[in-house]
Amino acid sequence: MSERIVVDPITRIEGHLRIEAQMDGNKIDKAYSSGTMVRGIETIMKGRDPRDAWAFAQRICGVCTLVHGLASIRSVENALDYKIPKNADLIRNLMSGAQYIHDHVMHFYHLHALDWVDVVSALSADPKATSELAQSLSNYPKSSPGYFADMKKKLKGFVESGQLGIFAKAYWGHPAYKLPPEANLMAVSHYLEALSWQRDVARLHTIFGGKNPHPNFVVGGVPCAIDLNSDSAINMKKLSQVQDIINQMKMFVDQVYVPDTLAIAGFYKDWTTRGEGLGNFLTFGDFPSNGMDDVSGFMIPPGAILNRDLSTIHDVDMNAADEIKEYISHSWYDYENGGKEAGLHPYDGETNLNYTGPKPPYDHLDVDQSYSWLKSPRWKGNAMEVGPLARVLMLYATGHDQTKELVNMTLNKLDVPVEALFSTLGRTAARTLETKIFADQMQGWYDDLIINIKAGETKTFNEVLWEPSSWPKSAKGVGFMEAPRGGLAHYIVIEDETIKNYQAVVPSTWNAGPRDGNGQPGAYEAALEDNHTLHDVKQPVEILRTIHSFDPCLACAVHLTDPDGEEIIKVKVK
Amino acid sequence: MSEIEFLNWVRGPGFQIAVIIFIAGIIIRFAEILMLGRKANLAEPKGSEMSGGLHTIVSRSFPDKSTFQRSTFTVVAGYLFHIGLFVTIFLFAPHILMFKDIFGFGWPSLPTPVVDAMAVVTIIALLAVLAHRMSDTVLKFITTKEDYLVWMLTILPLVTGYMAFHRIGMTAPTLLALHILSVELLLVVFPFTKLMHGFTFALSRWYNGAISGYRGVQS
Amino acid sequence: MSSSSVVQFNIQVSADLTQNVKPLLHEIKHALDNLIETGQTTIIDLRSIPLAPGEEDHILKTLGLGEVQAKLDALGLSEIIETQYAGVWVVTHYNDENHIISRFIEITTMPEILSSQTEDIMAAYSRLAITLQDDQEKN
Amino acid sequence: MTNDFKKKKSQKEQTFGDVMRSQGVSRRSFLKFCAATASMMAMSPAMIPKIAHALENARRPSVIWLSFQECTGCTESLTRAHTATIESLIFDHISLDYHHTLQAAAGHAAEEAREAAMEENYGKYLLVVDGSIPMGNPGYSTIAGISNYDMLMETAKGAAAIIAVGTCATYGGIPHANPNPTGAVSVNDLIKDKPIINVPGCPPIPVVITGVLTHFLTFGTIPELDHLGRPKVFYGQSIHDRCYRRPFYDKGLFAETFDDEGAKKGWCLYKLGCKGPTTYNACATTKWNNGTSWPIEAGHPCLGCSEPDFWDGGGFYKSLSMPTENITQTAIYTAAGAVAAGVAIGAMNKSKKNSAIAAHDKTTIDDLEK
Repeated sequence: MSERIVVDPITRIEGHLRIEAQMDGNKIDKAYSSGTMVRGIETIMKGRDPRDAWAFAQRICGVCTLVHGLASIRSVENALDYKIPKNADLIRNLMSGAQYIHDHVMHFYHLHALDWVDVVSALSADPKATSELAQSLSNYPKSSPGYFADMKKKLKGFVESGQLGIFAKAYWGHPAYKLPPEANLMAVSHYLEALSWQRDVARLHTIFGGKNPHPNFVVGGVPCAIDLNSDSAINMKKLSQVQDIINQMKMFVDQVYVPDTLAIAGFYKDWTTRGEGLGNFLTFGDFPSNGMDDVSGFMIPPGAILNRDLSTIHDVDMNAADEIKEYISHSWYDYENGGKEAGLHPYDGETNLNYTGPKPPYDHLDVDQSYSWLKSPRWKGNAMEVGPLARVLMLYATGHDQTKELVNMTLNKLDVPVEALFSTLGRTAARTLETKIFADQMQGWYDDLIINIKAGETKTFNEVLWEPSSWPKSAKGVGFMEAPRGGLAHYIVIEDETIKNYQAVVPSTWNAGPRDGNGQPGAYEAALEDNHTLHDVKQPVEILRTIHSFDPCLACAVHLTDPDGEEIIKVKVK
Repeated sequence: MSEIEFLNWVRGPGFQIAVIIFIAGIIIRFAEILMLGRKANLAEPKGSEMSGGLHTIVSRSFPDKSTFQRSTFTVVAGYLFHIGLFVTIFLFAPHILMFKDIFGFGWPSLPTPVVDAMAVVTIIALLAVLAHRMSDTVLKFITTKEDYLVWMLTILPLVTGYMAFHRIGMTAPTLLALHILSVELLLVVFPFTKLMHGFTFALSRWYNGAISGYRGVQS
Repeated sequence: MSSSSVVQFNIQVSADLTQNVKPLLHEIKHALDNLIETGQTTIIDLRSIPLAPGEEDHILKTLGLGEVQAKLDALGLSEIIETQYAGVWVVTHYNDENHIISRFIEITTMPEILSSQTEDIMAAYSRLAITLQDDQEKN
Repeated sequence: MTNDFKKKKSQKEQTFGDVMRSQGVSRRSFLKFCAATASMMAMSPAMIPKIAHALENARRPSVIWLSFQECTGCTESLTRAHTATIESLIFDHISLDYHHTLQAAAGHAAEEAREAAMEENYGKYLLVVDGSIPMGNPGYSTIAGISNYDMLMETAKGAAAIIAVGTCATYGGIPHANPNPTGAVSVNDLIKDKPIINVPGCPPIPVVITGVLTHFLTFGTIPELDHLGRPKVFYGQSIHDRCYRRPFYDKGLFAETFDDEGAKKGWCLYKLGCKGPTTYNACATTKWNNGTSWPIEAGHPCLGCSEPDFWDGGGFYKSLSMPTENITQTAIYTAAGAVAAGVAIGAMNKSKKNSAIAAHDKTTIDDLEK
């Protein structure tokens, strides 16, 4: 029997992910992705005030710290047909855009970079040559030989202390690391720069939402009032802070993130031919200019692309009973209606915990049976990939000028064909490119907000449907958005002013979910099965590269809900 | 049980239990009183029962001169703590929010410092009333255990409320929970003790006035 | 000399602000008195006071600028400013990224951090000694 | 080899003061650092000399950070720390030997790093935990095939102290919220024989996390704790008591909705459900993200996230004085029931009265004399 290798924990991600890979010699034959943690937030939300839902939903994930809160309030607003003021939409766009920029940069440097960058190799870099390299790539001011000499000195002192801390036991020196020492030193320096930069730009959330992580939201608008004459509201001082942060974002993305991605990618062009995944892509659409009801005003259009065919964009209906369905053939759940084989639309979704995996501690999962806490969502029966690559392809396919320009520039620079997009590296590059698009777009939303305020329009909250007594006896709605990791939809059923059912269909379930009943793998699994040869099965850095290219975020992906309000889960609660 | 769990309990199930006993108690007591009925008055009415009744409800809220002279202390202290209770219960902003949550409507509140001062006055008045009761031989003689209990349960919400507002002695969640619990105790015993006069006073005054009114005399 | 004749505050505290500004200024006044009477210094950590938005600016504006404004370059910038009230200093420490990491009001004749430190003086002495020695050897 | 090992060892024995000096940091810089540290740890500036002395001799402790049923918000929060930045923490203050989200190694290598750190620093390392532990079924959360419970117990054994970071690790948090589907519990529900510092919050304020870590680094001890195991310096006073909007509460001036006149002027958020009066945390003084703002300053009522069971507090927009259950409905149902009961009891009383009246005729003087 061929070897089965296990990578658990997959580190530098959010949440608990396990990959098992069935090897054929040194090549991955079959890959299995398993989410190994469940909390049951959807069950916990039942019976509560829908206006509170965002706070619970937000705690689904502290990395995508904003998106579940936003999707949640949108679901309530959609259910109640609750209109929000223009300013609230703009502030939400600014906050969501800031989330992209913050999250993508952090992912690239702190979660992904160490798959490509060898920290130990950086110690043999020449600071002067590093400086020359950096200056040839961009005009970022922190690029003097002295700066890199200091960085090298700091790193050296750290390594020589003998306590490597977070850098201990990594695969340093692995032949798959191909950057010259100077590029490694530059990247490690930017790893640290980005840590400090992200702290600053996260403050945009704090200004509008009071804190980050987990900024505050409110159904019907945003909690922060606007009053230029008050110390205690959004005033000129706070707005100029926002402008400074936007400038800081743009500067770092333009001068550090984009050049670094292109420079590093140049050394890893072999990664444009592997890790493709499904070839099916899905977006729900987001960033309204005219409210969530006007899809034509969305910056990111909704749609589905099948089999890499960019010429046909299929329409997506969030509410259609036969489009989005979740399956549990290989998940540790049970359906009351339909057993293991059925697929249920989120409104009718149900999830009853049924752990049938091996008793911990265990070595391997039984992948013929259930092997994950994630479900397998499918769109019209197709496994789909969501996320930056899906969005960039959608923008590219629908003729978004800036996207076309950026994609073509990247392909030219790397000298690779358009098919290179469908790969591990393509996914990572798409994330960088969309960050650039968002960084530019931030200014537009900010300017619109200023124009509104100048015109005397300061409303940020619509109180008309705030009191639950003004609601219909029952209502249901979907709150969807494009989260940094992909299309996200929260489904809510409201009855008697409380939550009757709640279901989140999240990016990581689309990407990281297990096989369905037809044996159709999820996006992670498919990507790993595409042309992955491991140099050393004991140091599977190749697996990390492809998995990290999706920016895994697992906490969100585990479900637990039940549509009938019956308590099916029989767990001894301490 | 953590203090927040305690607070959640008194704001949730605890309050519910108290309200159920309170409302059920009041209604049953009223039903008992009303259904016992009055003997039909066979005499020719010489005036209006209604106007007489309404008149006494109002007039007996003010002491006549001789009562005032005879027991100035009782009247003054009694008025003080009754008015104080009214102000602290019904004109304090957080309390109004509670009523708003239950009844669906609210009313304007008094500034917090005014309510705070009133609470102190009320507590002092209640203490004085107790001192008076215990020092006056006759009063002391006719005082039952229930009277002490009722006094205790009346002053407790005031004291705990004052402590909760000023955060004296314990952590804020505990103080708030104790305050709410003390109110719940008061609600529970309310219908079954002399506290019931808070509801029946109008009925009894009306009854007295109505008799006089029927007879055509000034009550 | 009584303290009240030394310090004259003429500030307008907006009714809408918390009452943090006024007590703080009173505290400074008492600390000055203390400095005069007993020579005892006082340090107030501005980050330990719950200030309303805008209040910190208000305090700094009220204290104003005096005769001394010093800058340190030690693990990032530090600003040491004597306010218009002699003996009242505002010490602001920044980190390498120019973020304020702490801000103190010190009531003293001179903030400690301005003085040369014994350890640094000793290190300086040996450095200078080595330099001179090298110089001698070269010649 | 032996020499190398010795050399390594001696470097590990280096104190913080040694490290600073070897990096050419002047005494003046060190003093400035101590002043900032005192401020971060919410200590009186009078403590600065003591902190300087303690830091001189402090050693860089090994830290193992375990993540269980969590959302990574606590780690994200840690990375937002401005004072004692995450970089300085990782490079200068502590040796972060195991941390899922940040460490380079993965899979077996990651687990090896944890085991190595435990072995080398047995009895001395600091264990940080975020997330709750599911007791309903070991399969509800596993890492490397090991259940959370087993991993916690194994790692806790050799820890000098445990820091439970975030409301999930300290009180069970959101997984523990009603009906607690996975049987989630907190660290101190399971571990009784180790000093545990609770740093609650959803997430905790970054400087509170780094402040507690720095306190341990500086003094080698745990700070003074309150009755819920929280460091008193950060959780000693309620949000309400230190809130800049408190004067409006005292005056009875409240925001009624999110963008009315009161909201714009910064009036008290009590009526919008603020849990500040029952919440102990440092938001009002340290604020968030380097003093940028905090929830109440941004116009949203405090959720009360550093208190146990705050998720089950009856609604984030219900004022503390409001009952958490639907009392209107209770009252209506009760009234309906009571009317029926009252009528029944009244009827019983009436028949009693009537029979008493009927019996009255038969009463004789003899009866009265009985």
